[in-house]
Amino acid sequence: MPQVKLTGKFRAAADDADTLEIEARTIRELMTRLVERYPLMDQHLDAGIAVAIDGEIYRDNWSVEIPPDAEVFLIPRIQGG
Amino acid sequence: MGHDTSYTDQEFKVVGTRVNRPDGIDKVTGRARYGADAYAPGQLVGLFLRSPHAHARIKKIDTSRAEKLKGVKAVVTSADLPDLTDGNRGLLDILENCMARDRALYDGHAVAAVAAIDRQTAKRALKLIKVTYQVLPHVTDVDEAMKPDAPIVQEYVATDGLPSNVSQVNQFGHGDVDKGFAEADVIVEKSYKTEQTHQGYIEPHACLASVSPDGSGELWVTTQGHFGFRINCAQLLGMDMAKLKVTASEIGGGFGGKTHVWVEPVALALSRKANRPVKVVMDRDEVFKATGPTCSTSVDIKIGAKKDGTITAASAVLRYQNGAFPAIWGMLGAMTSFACYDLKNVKSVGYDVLCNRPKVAAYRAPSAPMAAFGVESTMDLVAEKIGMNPVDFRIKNAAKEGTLASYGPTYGPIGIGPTLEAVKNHPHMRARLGKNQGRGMACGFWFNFGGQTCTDLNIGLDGSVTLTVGTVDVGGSRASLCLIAAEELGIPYEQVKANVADTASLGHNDMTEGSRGTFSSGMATIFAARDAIEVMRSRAADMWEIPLDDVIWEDGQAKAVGKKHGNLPTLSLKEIAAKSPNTGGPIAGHNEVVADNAGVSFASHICDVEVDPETGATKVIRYTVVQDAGKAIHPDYVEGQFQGGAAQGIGWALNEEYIYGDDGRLQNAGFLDYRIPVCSDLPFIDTKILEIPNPTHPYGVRGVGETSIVPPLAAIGNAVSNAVGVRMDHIPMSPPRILKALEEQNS
Amino acid sequence: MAGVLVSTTINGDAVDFACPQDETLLDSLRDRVGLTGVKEGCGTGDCGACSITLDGRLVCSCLVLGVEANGREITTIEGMADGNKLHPLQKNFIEHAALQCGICTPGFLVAAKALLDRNSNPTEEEIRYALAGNLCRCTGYDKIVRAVQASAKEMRRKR
Amino acid sequence: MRYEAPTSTKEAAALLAKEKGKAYILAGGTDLIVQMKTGLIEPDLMVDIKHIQAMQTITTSASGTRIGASVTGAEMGENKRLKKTWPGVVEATNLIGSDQIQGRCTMVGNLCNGSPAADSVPAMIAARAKAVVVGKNGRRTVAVEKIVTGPGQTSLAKGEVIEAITLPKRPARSGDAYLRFIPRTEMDIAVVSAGVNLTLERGVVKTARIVLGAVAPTAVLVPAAARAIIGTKLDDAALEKLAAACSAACNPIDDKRGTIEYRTKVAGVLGRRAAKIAYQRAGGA
Repeated sequence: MPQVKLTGKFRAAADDADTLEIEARTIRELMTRLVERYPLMDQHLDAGIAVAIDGEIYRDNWSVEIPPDAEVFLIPRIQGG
Repeated sequence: MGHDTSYTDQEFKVVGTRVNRPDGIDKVTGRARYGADAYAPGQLVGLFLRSPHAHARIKKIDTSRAEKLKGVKAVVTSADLPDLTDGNRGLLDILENCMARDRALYDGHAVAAVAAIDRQTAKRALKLIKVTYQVLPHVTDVDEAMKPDAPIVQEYVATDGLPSNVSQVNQFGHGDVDKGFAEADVIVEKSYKTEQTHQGYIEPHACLASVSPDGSGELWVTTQGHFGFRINCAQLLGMDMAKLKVTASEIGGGFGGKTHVWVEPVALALSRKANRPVKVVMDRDEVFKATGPTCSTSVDIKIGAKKDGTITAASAVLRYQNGAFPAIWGMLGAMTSFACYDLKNVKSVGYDVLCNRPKVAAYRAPSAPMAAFGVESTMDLVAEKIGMNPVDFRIKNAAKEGTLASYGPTYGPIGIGPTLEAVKNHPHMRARLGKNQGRGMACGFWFNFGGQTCTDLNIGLDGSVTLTVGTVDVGGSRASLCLIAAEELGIPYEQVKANVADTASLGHNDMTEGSRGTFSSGMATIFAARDAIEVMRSRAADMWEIPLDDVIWEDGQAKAVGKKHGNLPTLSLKEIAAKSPNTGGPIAGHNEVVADNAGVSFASHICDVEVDPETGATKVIRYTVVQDAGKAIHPDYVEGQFQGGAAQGIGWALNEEYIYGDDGRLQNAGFLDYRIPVCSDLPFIDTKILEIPNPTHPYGVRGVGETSIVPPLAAIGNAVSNAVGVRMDHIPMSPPRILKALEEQNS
Repeated sequence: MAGVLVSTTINGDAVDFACPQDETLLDSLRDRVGLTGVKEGCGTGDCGACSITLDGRLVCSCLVLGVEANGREITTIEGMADGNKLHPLQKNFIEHAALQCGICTPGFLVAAKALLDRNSNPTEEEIRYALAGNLCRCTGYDKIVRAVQASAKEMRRKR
Repeated sequence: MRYEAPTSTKEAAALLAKEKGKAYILAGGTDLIVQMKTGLIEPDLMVDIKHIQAMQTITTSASGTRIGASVTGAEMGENKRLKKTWPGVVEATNLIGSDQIQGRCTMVGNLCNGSPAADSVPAMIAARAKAVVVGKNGRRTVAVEKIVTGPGQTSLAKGEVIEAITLPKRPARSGDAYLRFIPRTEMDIAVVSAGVNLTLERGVVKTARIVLGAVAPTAVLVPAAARAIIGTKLDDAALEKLAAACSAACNPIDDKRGTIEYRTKVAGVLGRRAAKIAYQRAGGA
């Protein structure tokens, strides 16, 4: 089961948890499960989130598959110059 | 989709060569058309009335006399821009920034706009608009804004249920810093401040807006992302996105500042009201006062290390001034602060703080330079205390493949170690220094990102190739993209012509920001070209009447393979193109991709300065940039990015700053007193490109545009310290600040 | 606004335009003559993007009134190439990648030409000071100075 | 706005005297047009003096040098004789802005703009320059230091025009120099500046004038600084006294360009450095 680690403001939305175990095969499924468990997370999903899976950062592509024992980080979506 | 983005090691034929850019002749002959260079029949001149107060309630705006002035065709206030944002506060913030609603939130905040037949008339009309203000207390300093009794900038922002200027707090890191500091032999703790700077692009914001009574419209605009501008403008004005065609002009610099709408929605509103095209060109003082500079900051850094140089813990508290609207800049500062290092125990807390200053926008690797100034200055102090060479100290603690980044994920193959080794071995490090001269070095990090991208590639009857991209070319990316298309197709560079399409001609593309232009459009170009090659293989198979599997593509031509038809002459791209009408029609390739994993980027800079101890003036006498590019598609423009970022960082380090008076008004809104480096201020800037392939790009490309602005602040601070022995903790290190520090040291 | 008629020579051609008396030459050139290669970066003489020559003298066109141009000779970036043949500076700016966004390029070229016209063999320092009135925010000036050096060398050879 | 381009000084003076609205003289326009652009001034009349012959030339006679009011900085820099006689005055004028600005700016414009930080003014005052003023009552000659009375203010009456600046005949073994401090290497307004003009006799300073800019509402003549070096060979002790006198004469403000502290300290540094250059130019060791 993937270990999902939370940073920054996402911890606040998840009752201050820093690591969650969530069964999910894709980022989309992960997002769905997350909001089911923590409704406050919903506010961050539209534009505010990126997902790092084993070190690779995904911003928009929610179809990406999550390997079974992957390290997953939820990080804020960033802006650049 | 479905294309494999993995890096494959290959020999390049044209990628990596220094070809002439396709838009070069237009740009050296004055033919290239920028934001202010478009004209439309019957166009009006749009001008803005702006608040002279840092913070004021707008009690009344009387536009009646302006409206009556002959030649005035429209006057617009917030009443003409109703809130259509449906509870989306972020979007309402954008609208409110474009035109003040009940309050003016900073000096220069737009309160009204007029469209008139000429500039003189529009200017007179602005004088006839009467605004009744009730001046409110203001705050412009980030530390002041965090005090409990500070004036509140945005009433909807709260901390623990109480009105506050802190819009968010974000913490990153891992391990136990208390435990780590307890293990340290040496701890250095220091606070730093940096002042607000502007991107300082030479082209002011400009657009030509035209809205028809049927609700359709066109916008010609200088922007880093016309698709994003379309979304914002359509949403704010209640237009259909498909009915608003946005064309990106040539762009005269952006560096992040042209990723936001400022005047464009208002220009469209003026045009809609006047039913005439309206051209808006900002004056330079408006650019400084009312477009997005970067943050001013106040940061505290603490680093502990063992005598052998191992860092045991590092922490940072970072307070970033966001201007009058909530944003994410403190968060980014916290994410980037310790990204260069492999740390067991690390904690960064970023505060985003509102002030009565213009809305902050991204500025090249936004937020990273200020955090790096604090961290990299402190790194030198720790190295000094444990008696270790600062380069060796950094090498010992550098992040590497497998390091858990301080902002979360684990790194793949990265370039911080190699850039440091390159610095250590660079002849610059061994060059002799004279009196009052000193050398400093520092490291920098930027994420880089990709994003949504859509590209077309069309092959003409004569075999010439039109590459149509949707990412704005801010610094020569069309040359790089033509190189990539030529490489894939196996044809000469000159045979490809790249164009930036308007929003009606291509699917959505994210902004050119985050160092994504060449990375993401490059990836989409590779895949679009491979699509087109598949089409050409199939056409060749048809022309030869052989099975598709017996046709391969090599060196820009189709080759028949296999025993039966191995002796068929090859078919070139040109030959296949010429026959295309009879083999199935036009030949094209297309790709939509979310190009993720742009490959994190690291740089290490070396800098020599000479300080005049009697005046505090600092001159940069030698400068070297070492950065990982993954793969340099066009080395000239990669070097150009390195040099340009370094120059901006040098300006920031030494002289650039927003100076606000006690009245909350900006005192230096012009290029005379906002001092960006001039030609005689700088030496040649040496560059060294490292190529550590990004595993998730077919060519190994990493974004290269931003990281180069991150190290200079600290590199120069460290050099000044080594030159005259004072540790500067306030950016810019302007002559009065350096002289004061020298005098305090001497007394 | 009462306008006046101004008769000038621009890039060798006789050009008349009418403008209000308080209009800058920069605005006249761009909005009335259509020479939009002359750029506005600041309007206060601090960036050099609007550089032209007026009777052979390098000036910022934002600090000249349109009416002042009456009876005088102007050259702009549009007059720099000789037909299809680029000036060595133009060619070298492209070949040395001395431009990124390109907005400052016309001003730099006009100023660099003014320099090389009076000093065919400038030192690096002379080049840097002669171009100090032209701001570039993209390049850090490195490749610009190199392009000017290469042009000077090339032009000396041809002489 | 009305634009006029008279061909004589008298005509220019008459136009200015007659105008009921706000009238301005246009020479190089490098300050005036900026002020128009930024809305600081809204002229009703602008009188262009560049078509007046008497203002267009640099002439040298037995009594000294005369520089017409519309002579540009670039033209001064190209005049070898002027540069040799008055290197400090020329270098001060040549420091105004970029090459582009040099193509237009004038010393008289720099003076009449009334900025405390004007580069050419300390050098002119140090050189004992005089302004030739033409008005409806004829011509008068005024010491340059009497022209500016405060920031943006001059002693010129309505309808008066400066036609030229005159510099006195130069004794042998004289030298002048001007230095300013700016944060960049070019394109800035002086944060503090110093002009020095001196004459030697057998290597000893016989006469000297030292003037500071940007440290008070107008340029400041510092007789105490001159006294500190008169009679010396510019030894270190004399230079230190000069620097102290310069700093003591400062009455600056804190603003966006510099602090009181900074200006006071650096005025002494620049005074000392400029004196050394002037001394060398005068043939001192």
